[in-house]
Amino acid sequence: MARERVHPNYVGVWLWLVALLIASVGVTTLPVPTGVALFLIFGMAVVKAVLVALNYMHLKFEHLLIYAMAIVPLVIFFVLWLVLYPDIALH
Amino acid sequence: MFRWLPEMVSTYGGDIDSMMYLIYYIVGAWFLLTYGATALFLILYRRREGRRATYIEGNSLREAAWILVPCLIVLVLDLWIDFRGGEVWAKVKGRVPQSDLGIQVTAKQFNWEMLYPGPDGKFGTGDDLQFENELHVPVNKVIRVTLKSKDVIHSFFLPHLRLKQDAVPGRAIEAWFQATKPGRYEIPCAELCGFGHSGMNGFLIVHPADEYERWVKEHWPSS
Amino acid sequence: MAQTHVVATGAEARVASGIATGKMGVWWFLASEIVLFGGLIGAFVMSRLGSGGWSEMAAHLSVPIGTINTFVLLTSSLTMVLAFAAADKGDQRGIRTWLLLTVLLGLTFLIIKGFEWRSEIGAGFTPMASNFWSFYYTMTGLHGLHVLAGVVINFLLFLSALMGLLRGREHRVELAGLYWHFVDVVWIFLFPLLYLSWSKGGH
Amino acid sequence: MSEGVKVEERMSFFRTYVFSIDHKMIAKQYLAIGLFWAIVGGLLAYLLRWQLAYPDTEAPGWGFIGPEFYNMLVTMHGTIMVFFVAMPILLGAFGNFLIPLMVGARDMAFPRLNMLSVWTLALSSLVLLISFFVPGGAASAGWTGYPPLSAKPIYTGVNWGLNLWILALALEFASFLMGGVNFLTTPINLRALGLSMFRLPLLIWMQMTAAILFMLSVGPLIAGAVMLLLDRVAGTSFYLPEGGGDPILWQHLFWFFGHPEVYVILMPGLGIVLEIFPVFSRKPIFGYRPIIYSTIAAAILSFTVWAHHQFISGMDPRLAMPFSITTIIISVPFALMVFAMIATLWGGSISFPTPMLFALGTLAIFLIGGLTGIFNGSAPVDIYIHDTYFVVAHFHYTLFSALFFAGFAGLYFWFPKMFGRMMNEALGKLHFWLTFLLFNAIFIPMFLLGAGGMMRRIANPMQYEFLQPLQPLNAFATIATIFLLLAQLPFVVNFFWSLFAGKVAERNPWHANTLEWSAPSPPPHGNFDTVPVVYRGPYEYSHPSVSEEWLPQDRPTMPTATA
Repeated sequence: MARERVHPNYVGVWLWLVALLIASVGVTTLPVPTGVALFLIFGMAVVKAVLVALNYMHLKFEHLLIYAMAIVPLVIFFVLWLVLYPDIALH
Repeated sequence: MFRWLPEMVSTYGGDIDSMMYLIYYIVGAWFLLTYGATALFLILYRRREGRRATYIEGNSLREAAWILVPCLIVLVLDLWIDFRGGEVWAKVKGRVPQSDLGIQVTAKQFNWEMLYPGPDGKFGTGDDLQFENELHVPVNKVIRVTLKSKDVIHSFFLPHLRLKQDAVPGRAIEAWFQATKPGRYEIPCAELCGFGHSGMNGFLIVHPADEYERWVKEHWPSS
Repeated sequence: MAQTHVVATGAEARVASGIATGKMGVWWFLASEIVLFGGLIGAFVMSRLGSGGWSEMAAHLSVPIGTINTFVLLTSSLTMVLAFAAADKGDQRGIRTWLLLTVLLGLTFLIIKGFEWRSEIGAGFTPMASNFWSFYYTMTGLHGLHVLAGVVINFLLFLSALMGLLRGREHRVELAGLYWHFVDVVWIFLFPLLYLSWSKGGH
Repeated sequence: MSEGVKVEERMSFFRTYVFSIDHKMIAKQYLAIGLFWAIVGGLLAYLLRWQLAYPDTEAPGWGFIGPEFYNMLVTMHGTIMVFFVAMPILLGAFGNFLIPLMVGARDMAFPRLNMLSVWTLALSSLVLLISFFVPGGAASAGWTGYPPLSAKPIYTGVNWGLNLWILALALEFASFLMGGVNFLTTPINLRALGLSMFRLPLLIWMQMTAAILFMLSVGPLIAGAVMLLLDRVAGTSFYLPEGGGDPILWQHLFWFFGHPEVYVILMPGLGIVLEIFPVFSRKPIFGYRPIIYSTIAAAILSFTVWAHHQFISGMDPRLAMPFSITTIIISVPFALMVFAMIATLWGGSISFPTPMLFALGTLAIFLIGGLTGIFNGSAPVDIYIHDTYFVVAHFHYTLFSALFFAGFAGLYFWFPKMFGRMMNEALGKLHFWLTFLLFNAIFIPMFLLGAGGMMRRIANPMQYEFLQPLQPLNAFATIATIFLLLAQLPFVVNFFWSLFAGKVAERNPWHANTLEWSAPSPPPHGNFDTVPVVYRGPYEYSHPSVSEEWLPQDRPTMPTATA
């Protein structure tokens, strides 16, 4: 196994995560329309998830196949969402 | 195979039947072709002393064309079936046409409740009338059926009219039909709904216009 | 009745793809887990869009407690990845320290969650109270089970590190870490879905 | 390349036969579980067919059946055949046995996980078996378990039977998730030197595709099953409209998995046929790469077709046509595989031992299954034939071909490798012809019954005036079923007789090319004398540069190796 591995600044990533957590809770108190607030909150959740995946799960340094194993499932359940939307959410 | 179909007595049933025949002829042709080719090859190329098989990999485009071209034909035929099918689907399950009579059919374990709005044409008024398992309709009129269920999922099946639609609790699902021949037809439930599923059966009674008038007079004498 | 076997010890010797075998196994497992939680979250989101009144119910959740718990889980991800960094250097002491911290933070998350559940049930918000609460308990419960499994795995790793059994098998810390971070990522989405998206009205 | 240290070690009985980590023993354990459930599933089929042909009469050897018990029969027949016969045999047994051997590995990537997966299935089987004997009987809400019927005990009268059914399925899914990790990691990582992905036997591609499909589709159903169980035991209302739930949600979660699941079963079955055709045609498979590409295409498409099970379920009608189009278009990649099989025969030198007969039978039966699928896929036609025997006949033509015809083909083909002895040819051929003819005798009438409108899952067709004239067809199918079950006796005799007294098999009795044939028969723990090195693709038969008709993947003789 390759010993030479790059370790990103884990504590720095953690600081970002905590900052985003506080920010997303803060958004709920801002006087902005619901749509904007939801966009910001879930946008920040996505950023947090990507930070964890890229750095802590070190996807940044991974083989293409591992990327595929992380992304293909996302696409697949998104297909399910797409069909659930007209049938469950709008019925 | 489709001579086993029950007699067809609705306006759109013919479209559905013709779709079946279209697919029947297409897949029938493929059936004969593939079975014929397989049988032919099995006989022609059976093992014989002194003859060696031909080494063909079929990976080059030139060779693979033998299977790719038939696939292309399959695709074209598929799309033909899809587009013809789309029209028929839209006719049966798309927008319900202007209806002459609306009836609410509520399924429950193990009966169909047919609710008529009465002469005022509105549900929830004093002249509503409910019949168990009997659906009386005039011939050649567009009937709109609102399907509901009280407990589990049932399926409203009119084999002679080529209509099937699930009745789902919590939803009101619209369906329609226009019967073209007077008579008495069965309305079985087509979705497993419990121990009484088998035998959950109603009747559609299609009346000629005058006979339907008499039936209405009999049940709503005031009108 | 016994049989003589030729035992292969080199079964994992070849790595044709260049990805460590253990890591690939964990990732395939995570791929299926992504679809599991994706499907569950999809069912929740679509049901929520399709029915009214869920925001009022969600408003009964305590945002401060949820925030603290999110913080705990994010921090546990940090300690986990520091254990991995220690493992990479072969630093046994570091592995033990950071793994123990991760286990403790995981337990803290579960305990806080447990108290949260108790106070909610005490206030009459049982899983049967409404579909929002059914989804809430199912989602946090399924996630909680994953946290519990992670705590157990990390604790076993900690024990084997304590007994010196992890020497030469340090890559197991990385594998446990991948799972732990995935559980963290799930929570990163559950938290705003359940706690935060009510306050602006919505549905 | 480390070959691993070979250690001669005496293993206890338990480590050898019970808690074995050897993929071949695990495969045999899967086979045993699958064959056990096949017998149960077959007996259930006999009882339910009896009730249909001669409603409410005493079934010989059993007694009165009646509608309630009948619902349980159809539910458990479906559940058992799909989850406890097809998956254990096609994936569990053939996948486990062949993947390491065909890729030139000494075992699966995670042997202990492999053992855990078969024992999880054993536990799941036990739970399912117990469910027959709890008060109220086993599950009876259909193998699809549609709520609200399945969500409240009062609707079916079955309480613990259905809870245990859910539990057994959950354990079964867990088992095959663990299996799937092995099925994918092993071929990707433990391939022998020189065995590139495009030199893998097609069966390995099919097993990997099946594993991916399973692993990426089962998650939502696991979540959905937890919700169904909570509805039943905790009083929640995920699927109950009176509490704000939606029954259609389950149908989406179920079929999102359920349709890929069909291909999970089908792919390994087709893979077996694709292995056997070249061996007995003495010819390379026609279009190795196009087959792989169409397998991938079919896998991708299979995630976009599931709602064709719900055309008339009350789903938004605008969703029907998109799903109808994807469903009908998925016929293209499968058509390619069928054309490739037929083209493989062209110019071959074809012999007809039992495995080849069953492989040809698979092709013949699957073709009808595929062609009749077009009817079901067309949304307007489905309005009429949905939930009729047309559908029943269709999916038996697809699944029976993949499970039993391909399964038997594989068993007759790899029996010498599995057990070191040959099976009897005469009994095998008798078994094939009886099975082939009787299978068609059962299911061709069902197409006609379906065209006549006969609904699925009704216990007594005589209760319907429009079905009464069709009753002779039902009786005919039932008699054929009884004979089909009896026709399996030659196989049972052959299997056990050959196990102990069959002709001892050499390493490569069929003169085949793939790596498993260069291991001893049966292979010891660790499989190969030396780990093989691969020089070429798996189907180099009748290659012009060698005098023999076959050219094993690991034979280094040829000066210019073809890729």
